[in-house]
Amino acid sequence: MPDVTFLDANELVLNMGPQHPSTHGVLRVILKLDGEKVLGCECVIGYLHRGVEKIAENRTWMQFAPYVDRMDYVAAVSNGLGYCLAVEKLMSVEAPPRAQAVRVILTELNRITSHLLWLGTHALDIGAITPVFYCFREREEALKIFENYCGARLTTHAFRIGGLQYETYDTFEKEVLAFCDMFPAKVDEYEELLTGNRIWLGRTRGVGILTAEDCKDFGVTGPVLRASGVEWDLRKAQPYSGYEKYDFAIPTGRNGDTFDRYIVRIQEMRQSLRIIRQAVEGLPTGPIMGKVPKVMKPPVGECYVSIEAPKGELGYFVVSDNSTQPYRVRVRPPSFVNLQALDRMCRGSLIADVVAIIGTIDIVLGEVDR
Amino acid sequence: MHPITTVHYLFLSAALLLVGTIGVLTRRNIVVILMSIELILNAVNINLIAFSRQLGNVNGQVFAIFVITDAAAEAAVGLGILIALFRNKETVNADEVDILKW
Amino acid sequence: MKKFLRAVFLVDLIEGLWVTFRNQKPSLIYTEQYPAERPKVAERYRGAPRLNINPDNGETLCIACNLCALACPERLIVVTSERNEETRRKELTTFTYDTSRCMFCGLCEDACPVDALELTQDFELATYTREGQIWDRQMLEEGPRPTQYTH
Amino acid sequence: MEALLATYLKPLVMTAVIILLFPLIAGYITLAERKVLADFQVRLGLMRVGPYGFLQPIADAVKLLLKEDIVPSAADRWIFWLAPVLSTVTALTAFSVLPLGPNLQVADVNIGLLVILSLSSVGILGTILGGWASNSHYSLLGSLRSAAQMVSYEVAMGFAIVSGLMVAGTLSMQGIVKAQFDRQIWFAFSNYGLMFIPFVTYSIAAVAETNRAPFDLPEAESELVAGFHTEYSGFRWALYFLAEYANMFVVSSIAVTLFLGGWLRPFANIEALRHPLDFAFPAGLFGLIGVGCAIGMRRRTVAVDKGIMAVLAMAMLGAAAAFLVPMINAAIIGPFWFLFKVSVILYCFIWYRGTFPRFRYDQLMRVGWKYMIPIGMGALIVNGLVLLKAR
Amino acid sequence: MLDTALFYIFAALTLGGGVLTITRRSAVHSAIWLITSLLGVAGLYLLQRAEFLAGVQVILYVGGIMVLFLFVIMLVNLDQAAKEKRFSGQKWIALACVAAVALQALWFVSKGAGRFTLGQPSIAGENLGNSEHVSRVLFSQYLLPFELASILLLVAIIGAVVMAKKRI
Repeated sequence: MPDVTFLDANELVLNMGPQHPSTHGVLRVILKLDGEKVLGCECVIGYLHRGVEKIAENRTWMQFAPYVDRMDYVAAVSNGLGYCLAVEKLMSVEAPPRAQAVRVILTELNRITSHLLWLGTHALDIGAITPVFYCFREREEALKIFENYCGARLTTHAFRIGGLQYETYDTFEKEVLAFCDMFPAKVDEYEELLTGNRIWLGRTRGVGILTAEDCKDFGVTGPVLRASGVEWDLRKAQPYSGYEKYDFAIPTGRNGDTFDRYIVRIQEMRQSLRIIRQAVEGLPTGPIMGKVPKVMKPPVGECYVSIEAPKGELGYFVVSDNSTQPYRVRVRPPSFVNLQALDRMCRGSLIADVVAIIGTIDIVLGEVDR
Repeated sequence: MHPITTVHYLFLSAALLLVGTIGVLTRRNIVVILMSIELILNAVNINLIAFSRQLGNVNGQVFAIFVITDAAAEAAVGLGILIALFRNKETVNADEVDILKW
Repeated sequence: MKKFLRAVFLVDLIEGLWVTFRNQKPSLIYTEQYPAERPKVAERYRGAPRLNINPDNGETLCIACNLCALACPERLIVVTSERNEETRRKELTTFTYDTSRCMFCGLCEDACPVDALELTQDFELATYTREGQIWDRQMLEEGPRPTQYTH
Repeated sequence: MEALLATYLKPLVMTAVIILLFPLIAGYITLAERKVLADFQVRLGLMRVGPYGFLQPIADAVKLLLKEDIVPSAADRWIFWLAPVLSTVTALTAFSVLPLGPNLQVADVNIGLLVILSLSSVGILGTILGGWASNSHYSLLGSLRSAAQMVSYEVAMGFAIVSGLMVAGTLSMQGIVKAQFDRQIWFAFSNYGLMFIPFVTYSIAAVAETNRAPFDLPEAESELVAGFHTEYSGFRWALYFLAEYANMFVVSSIAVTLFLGGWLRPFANIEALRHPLDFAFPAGLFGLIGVGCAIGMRRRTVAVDKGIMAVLAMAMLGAAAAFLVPMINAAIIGPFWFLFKVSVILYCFIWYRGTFPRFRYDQLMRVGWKYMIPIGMGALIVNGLVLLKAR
Repeated sequence: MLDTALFYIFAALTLGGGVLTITRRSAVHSAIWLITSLLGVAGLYLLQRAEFLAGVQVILYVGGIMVLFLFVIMLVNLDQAAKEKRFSGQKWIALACVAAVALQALWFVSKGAGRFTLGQPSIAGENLGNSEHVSRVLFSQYLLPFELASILLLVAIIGAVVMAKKRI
């Protein structure tokens, strides 16, 4: 047969989103297709842009804290922690040990809730409709702890610059430990439902492979990086809030495919439980607020502080001109950076895989667009 | 009303055959030509079944099964050729495929 | 071999089926039938604002210091006061609180030196008008009035 | 006159009953599906319309009937109208040969199973034409996908069915059931258990054939919106929906008839089990449901709800009592076992949907062509050899 | 009586479907009318007590071949073809030829009609047509043609795949 060329030229441009059930918010992906095969994709972002960084320049240091919760709204506690640490570093104060331990407990709980939300929606994208309900059931337990501690479930505003606003409540330790006791069995349940399932394996193994080199090139961090085999976790690499005191492992994957990212996150939930248990059992007593003036005026200077948020490296670059308001706050959101790798992961896969891949990066559009 | 006899079936079969022939000879669309061939094959089948009934054995039905098998093979190959043709010439018009190469 | 047998007898799939099957117990049902069943809200919940009054004499606790208005990131609290010539103290005249812009961060509550402004456990703040979202002093003290419809 | 009644009246009445009743039954199958799915997902499911959502299907039906009838302007109106009708008509026609009981069948024709197979292959046309007539890319893609899926899995299903037919030696539905009675074993377990392979093959292919999860590619909402019926709404969409549930019922019925003994009770040849299985079991089952309804009635607060639950409880207890009367029992025990087995299989359909992730399209086709069809063929050959040896 | 009525109904379906098949402009409409025609033929088989064949006709023709046709029609975009002329330039010559054939056929059939007047189905034919009977003949007397047909199908499958596949 002659070499057929001109039907190969049926490049199709498909517009996925911004209103699409599996783009996790208002992400728009322009896919270039050859039949069902993806030749490349381009993300169009900004549908949820609220100018958070600009808002910071018109708020006092204290007042800006609630806004960072609204960036990655499924991991609000981590966002708050990063901001507080950055301003604390600028003012050269440190939260007292008890505050640090409570911060660790809450951020790790938040990591679990974030991963649970990711797991549920990711499974839903791939067509398993039940895990999402199980995940939300357990997430609810953690959110109840947040609500009891600081009065809000999602946008918690749990921490203040210099320490904590709220002392823990009476049953705090008991409830957290109860969660730690209940949760491992539930993780086993998710794994039973998904990990060994041949359909799940078929949909995730070898899909959206990202090598360690690619990760470094794109600046990808968090579970996506660790799934490619790079053992990089800021909690170990540059410990903050007393993470050096806790014993935990960094789960890594080998192939950097969707399945490895899934396994890494599942393992991270288990590791988080270990940290929480150690923190609760060694919870020190003492003050919860460091020496912070009522009207904050950090000295002139700038600093960059990054923490390991559930989605990757969350960095805050804050600049002070010795006034009550920040001169500039720049956020390095993990979702935004990780989203860059979407094109590399999608190339050569099928449309149905794109859905799985978007799910596996674990993006929150509030954080991507800010 | 006359009872239905084999002759009725034969007339029907002949009519269907003619309809199919007209389709094959006059239509320009290859898909419709292939469909007309199916009509012709069915006309044959009606005859086979009618005689099978009249003669009181099932040999005619067995033949009809072979004809249907044949029709399936013919349709598969014909449509395969059609797809290849369309890919190369972007037409399904019989008049435009009059040179034996592409 | 074990792996092969597991694959042939679809063990992985049956395990998954067993998980969903054993979750069918009615006691495991997690649904909350919201309007029929009221959810239990935490003590520290940050919901609708309230301006506390002294239960003994019905006077407001607010000393019109304006700290809450200054603490609010959204600047949605407006406090006006009048200096009482007799007692030489500031007295509250109006207090408006725009719940439509509020993000319930609790900074105003933290700032109040006399615990007059408080975020309560009431979470049902829906109204039919935008104006209805702006709470005045009376509403803050007595709670929201019944819904008014506009045409 | 008597003969005329027997040949024409009974089938006509049964046909009318099926056509009138099945939409309602399909509605309640959806209710059951949503409730069972809710159970798997630790939710309550429907609770608002009627007691425990009992009237929801009726509310849904009314809503669908009253919806505006939208035909896309670029659609081929005629085929757009024809496609859902074709799907529904073929799906409902297949009921005519289902042996619901020893005497409860519209027509016991000697090519019974062939009729169902041919109707299901005509039903595929409804899917293809519906997607094409909508004149939308999503619909066309969805319809081509689902048609390809149905055609390929029909082959696997055919092999499994032929294995069953080989053991039965007849195409007549009643004949198949009778053969299982004579051989004293359900075909799923005959041939030293080898027939279980075609049974499993058939079950999997049946799920794919009806486009249900995990093979619900045509309706993969995270990728394709709603597949071939994206442009359909209101009553036309309801027809597709009806066809889907009718197809589920039909394929389950084939499984029951061909592999699970049809309307025969378990261990139909052991006389000692007749009383426990034919009298005690159905009476106990309906009695339990009736008591459950009565307890539910006491929990309800609204008077109307209480009334509905009371009627349900009475009906269930009445049914339980009816099974204890030998005369009535003889007439309804066959249909009872048939429907009981069918509902077990339908439950499995919902169970799969609640548990498994969805296949990708190429994986689905690979499973169909590289696993299901060879396994079906292999099972056919092996079972044929076993039968040959037995003779 | 009923049989007679049914014969005319099915015959009308068959012929009417056939005529509409070759005259419709849109290929999909043609296909639908062809399906109607094929279903009419299946009905005629039923009237002739060839139930198995009727089932095969529906499964294979309607469910297999026609689905294939529809697939191809949808794969090759026929919008262009629908706008073009339906009939080729040779249509008048073709019709003339067909008319000649028609006359010939009519002459033959009417000439031989007398021999079929007694063409009532024999009593022996009554219990024919069931699948057991067909299979018995098919697998004994016609076993070789049957196997040859299977080889033909295999060849057709391979041929179709080779033709239609872009790259193998």
